[in-house]
Amino acid sequence: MIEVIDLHVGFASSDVLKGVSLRVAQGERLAILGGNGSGKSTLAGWLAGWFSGGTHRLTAGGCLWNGKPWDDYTLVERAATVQLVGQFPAQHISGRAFTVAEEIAFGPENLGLPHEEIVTRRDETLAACHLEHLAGRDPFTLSGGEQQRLVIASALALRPKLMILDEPFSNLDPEARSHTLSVLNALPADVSVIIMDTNPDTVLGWANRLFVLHEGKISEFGNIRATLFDPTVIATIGLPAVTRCFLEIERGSGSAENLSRDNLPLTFVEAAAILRRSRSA
Amino acid sequence: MLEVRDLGFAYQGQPLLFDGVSTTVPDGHILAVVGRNGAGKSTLFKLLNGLLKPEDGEVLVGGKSISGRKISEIAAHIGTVFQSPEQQLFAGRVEEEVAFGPRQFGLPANQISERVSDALNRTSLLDQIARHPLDLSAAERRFLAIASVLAMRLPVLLLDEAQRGLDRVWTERLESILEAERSAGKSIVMICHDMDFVERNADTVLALGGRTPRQIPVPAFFSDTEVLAEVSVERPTPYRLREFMT
Amino acid sequence: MSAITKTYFDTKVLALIAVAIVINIVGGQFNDLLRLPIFLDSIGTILVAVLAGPIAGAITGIFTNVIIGLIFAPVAAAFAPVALVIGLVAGLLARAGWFRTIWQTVISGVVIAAALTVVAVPIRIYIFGGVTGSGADFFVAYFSSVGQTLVSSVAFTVFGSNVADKVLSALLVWGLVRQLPERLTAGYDYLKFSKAAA
Amino acid sequence: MLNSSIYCPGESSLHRANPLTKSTGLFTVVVTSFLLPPPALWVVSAIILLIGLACGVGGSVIWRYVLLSLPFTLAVFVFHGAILPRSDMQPVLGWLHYSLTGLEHASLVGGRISLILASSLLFVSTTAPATLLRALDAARWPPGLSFLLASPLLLLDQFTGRARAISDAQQTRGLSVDGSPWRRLQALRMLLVPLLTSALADAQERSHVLTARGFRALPYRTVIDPPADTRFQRFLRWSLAVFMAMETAFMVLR
Repeated sequence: MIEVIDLHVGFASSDVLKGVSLRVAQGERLAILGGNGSGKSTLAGWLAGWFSGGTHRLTAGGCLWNGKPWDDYTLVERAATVQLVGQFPAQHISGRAFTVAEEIAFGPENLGLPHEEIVTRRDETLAACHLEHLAGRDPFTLSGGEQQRLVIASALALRPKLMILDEPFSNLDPEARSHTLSVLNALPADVSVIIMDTNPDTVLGWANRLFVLHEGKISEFGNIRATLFDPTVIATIGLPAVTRCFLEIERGSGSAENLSRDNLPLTFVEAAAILRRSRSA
Repeated sequence: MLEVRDLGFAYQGQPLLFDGVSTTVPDGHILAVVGRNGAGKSTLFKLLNGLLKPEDGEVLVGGKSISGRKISEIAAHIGTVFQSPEQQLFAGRVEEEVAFGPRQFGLPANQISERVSDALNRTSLLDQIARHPLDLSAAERRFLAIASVLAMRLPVLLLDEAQRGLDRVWTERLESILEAERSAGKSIVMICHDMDFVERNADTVLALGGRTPRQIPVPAFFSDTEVLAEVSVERPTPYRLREFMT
Repeated sequence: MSAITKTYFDTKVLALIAVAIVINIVGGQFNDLLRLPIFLDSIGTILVAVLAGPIAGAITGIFTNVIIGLIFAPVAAAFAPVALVIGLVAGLLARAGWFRTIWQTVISGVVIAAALTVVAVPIRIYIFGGVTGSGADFFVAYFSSVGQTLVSSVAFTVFGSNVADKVLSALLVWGLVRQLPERLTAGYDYLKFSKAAA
Repeated sequence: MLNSSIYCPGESSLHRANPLTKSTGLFTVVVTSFLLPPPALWVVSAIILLIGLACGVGGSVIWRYVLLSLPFTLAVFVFHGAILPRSDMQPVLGWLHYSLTGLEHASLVGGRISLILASSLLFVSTTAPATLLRALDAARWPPGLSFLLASPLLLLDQFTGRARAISDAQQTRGLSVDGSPWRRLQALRMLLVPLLTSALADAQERSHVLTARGFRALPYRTVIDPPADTRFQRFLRWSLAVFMAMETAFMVLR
C-alpha cells in the first residue's frame, strides 16, 4: 500500500507540490484530476519512485510503500512493485527491443526471472493488451494508441502491485482511447491503479475514488459527485460533458426541477430522463 | 480568404489520396477538418502550407495562387500551429521565440516588440516573457506556439489539434482566441478530433475519408448519420443527448 | 540510497549517449538541406563530452562509428579511434573549463580538430594509403604534387576539412548548454565546469 | 532502420552460427590481413564474396562491396601509381608518369581494405542485430553494451522523422534554407536546437523508464531464446583468439 505524507517538491525556482497527502489501498481505482500544470506528472513520478535520483528537490514529506521510502528498496523490488505509464508512449519504449514481444519480455529479463516464467508473462500480457497481431513489429513503427498499449503491457509484465497512468488518454484519438479503456477495465482486481487526467469524462464510471490536484494541493470532497461539483473544480477542470450539455439545454427550457450536486446527471440516461420529465411536466 | 481548387494528391506509389477536393474558407470563418487517422488530415495541411506540392489544382490566399512558391514565402500568408510545439522551440527566452516570425518580415524593433507583447498578452503568457520555453508547462508551450503565429498577423491560420489535452481554463482561452481571430476576419482551418469542440467553434466541416470530401455546415454535418458513419466520427454530446431523449 | 543513485546516474548517461549517437548520424540531414561545407557528425559526441565528461564522450564517438559501420559503411569502424579522440579531448577541455566563453569554445574547436588530425593521419596513411575514395583525395593529391610529403599532405587535408566543422559544432553545443533549462540538465555532473561564472 | 540495414535474412549455416563466433572470425581476418601479401589479399577477398554467394547474400554483399570499394581502389591506384612522387617514376605519355613500387603499394593497401570490407559485409549481412545482442547478453556481457548497440539502431528512423518535422515546422514559420552562407548558418541553430533539446528530454524520460523496468538492476539478464551455441564453436573461438594473439606478437616482434 502506498502512502504520501505532506509531500513538498519542486525545482530550484518554484515549488510544484505544496503538501500532498494520500493513501491508496490494495485494488483501489483512483483518479486524480488536475488542470494543465497542476503538478500531476510530478506527483506521478514521485509515487513511482522515479525522482529520488535528483531531478527534483524534496523540501518536506515523502512517499512510502508499506511504510518504507522507495530508496530503501532495491531496483528489482521497485520494478516488481510499481510501474508508471507516461503521457508520450514513444518516450516510454525502452529502445532496447526490436519487436513488440521482445519489448514486453525486456523487464522480466532484467529481473533475471526463469525462462518459462518470462514466456508465460509475455504471452499473457500480449493477449491482455490485444497486441498478439503486432508481436513481431518494431515498437517504433506502431501507432500512438498501439504504443500506449505496448507500454501498459510492458509494465504489466513486471506484475506490479501499483500502476500509475499519467494522462493515458490525452494524446489518443477516440478509437484508441476506447481500446486503452478496455485494457484498463480488464486489469487484475488486486492491482491498485491511479490515473492522472485533466478531463473528468474519461475516468467517470471507472474510478472508485476521485481526487483533485489544484495549485500543488490535493483534495477529496467526500464522494465523486461532491468532488465533481465543487466550485473550484468546475472552474478549473470543468463539468463532465453530459452535465455541461444538460445544463445548457435545461437553462434554455427553464425546467422546474430542483437540481443540486446530489441529483445532477452524469450519464446520458440520467440527463435524458430528467429532461423528459421536465418536458412532460 | 483561403480557397482550394480541385486539389489532387497521391504519395509516391500509392493510390490518390485527394482527387478534386475543393473548399473555401471565407474571411471570418472557421473550417474543421475531421476524419479518422490516415484519412489525410495532416497531408491536407501540408498541401496548404507548401510542405507538399499538389499534383493537381491550386491553393489561393486572397485570390492569389500560392502553389509552387517556396515554403518560406508561403509562410508570409499562412501560419501553422503544429501538434508538438517541441518541434519548433529553439530560443532561450519566450519573447525571442515569438519575435522570430515578425523579424522575418524585416519590421522595425519597436513594431516587433509591440507584436510580441500583444501576442503574449492574448495567450496569457505575458508574465512568462523572460522564461525558457522548455520550462513552461505543456499547455503553456502549446500557447507559445500559437503566440508565435499570432505575432505574424497572417490572413490564414492552420491549427492541428490545438485543443488536445487542455483543461477548461486553457480551452476557454483557446476558444476566445479563435473567436477574436474570426472577428478580425481571418480564415481558420483546424484539425480536430474533439467533436464537442468542433460543434462549439467551427462554421463548416470538411470530412475526409469518405467517398467525396464535401464542405458541410456544422449542424447539417452532425445531423447527417450517413456521412458520420462513412467517416467514422462520433456525434457531439448535445446531439447524442437529444438522441437519448427521443 | 547510494547504490541506487549510482546505477541510476549511469543509466541516465547511457540513455544520453544513445540519443547522441543518433544525432551524430542524423545531423548530416540538416546539412543536406542547408548545403554547408561541414560534416555535423560529432555534435552529439561533443554534447555528451560537455555534459558527462571525456569517458562518456569517447564512448559516444566509438559507438557512432561502430553503428555506422554496422548499417551503412563498414569502413567507418576503422575511424572509430578518431571519433574517440574527439569525445575524449572535448571532455577534457570541458573539464578544464574551456567551454565557458565563446572564444574559449572557438579555441577548443581548433584543439579538437588538431587532436583528431594526430590520430586520423596514421590511420589514413597506414591503413588506407593516404586516400579514402572521396573528394578530399584531390586535396591530398594536390599537396603531394606540389612537393609536400604524404604525411603533411594528409595532415593538411584532414585538419583543413575538420577545423570549421569542429569549431562550429563546439559553438553550437556551447550555445545550447548555456541556455538549457534546469529540468533537462539536472544530474549531468560535468555541466558545472562549463557554466560561465555568473 | 531495418530497411536501410545491410542484414539479409536467411537460413545458411553462416546465418545460424553464433554471432560471437562470427565476430571472432571477422577480427581474425582483419588481423591476418596485415600479414598477407597483395595477391593473397585479393584472392581471399574473392573467396569471401563467393562464400557470400553460397550463403544467399551474395547479391547484396557484392553490390555494396563494389559501391564502397571501387572509388577507393581507383583512388589508391591513381594516387600511388601516378601522382605521389617516387624514385622509380617512369614517363608514359607527356606529363603522365607511373611507378611500379607505387602500384605494388596500392595493391597491398587496396587488397587489405578489400578483404576487410568483404568480410565485414559478410558478417553484417548474415547477422541480425537483435541476434548479436542476444548473444552478447547470453554471454553475460554488461547489459549497457548491448543497449548502446541496439538503442541507436532503433531510434534512427524516429529521429530522422523528427529532424524532418523540425525543418518543416521552422520553414512554415518563415525560416529560409537558402540565402547567404551566414544566414544558412543561423538557420542551422533553429534546426539543431529543437533536435538536441528533444533528444535530451527523451534521454531523461527513457532513463527513468529503463530503471523502472529493472534495467541493470542485476549485472546480467535472462535471455529467452538465446542464439544456439555449440562446443565446437566455443573451441573455435578460443583457437582463433590464440591465433590472433600469435599473429599480433609476430607483427610486433618482426
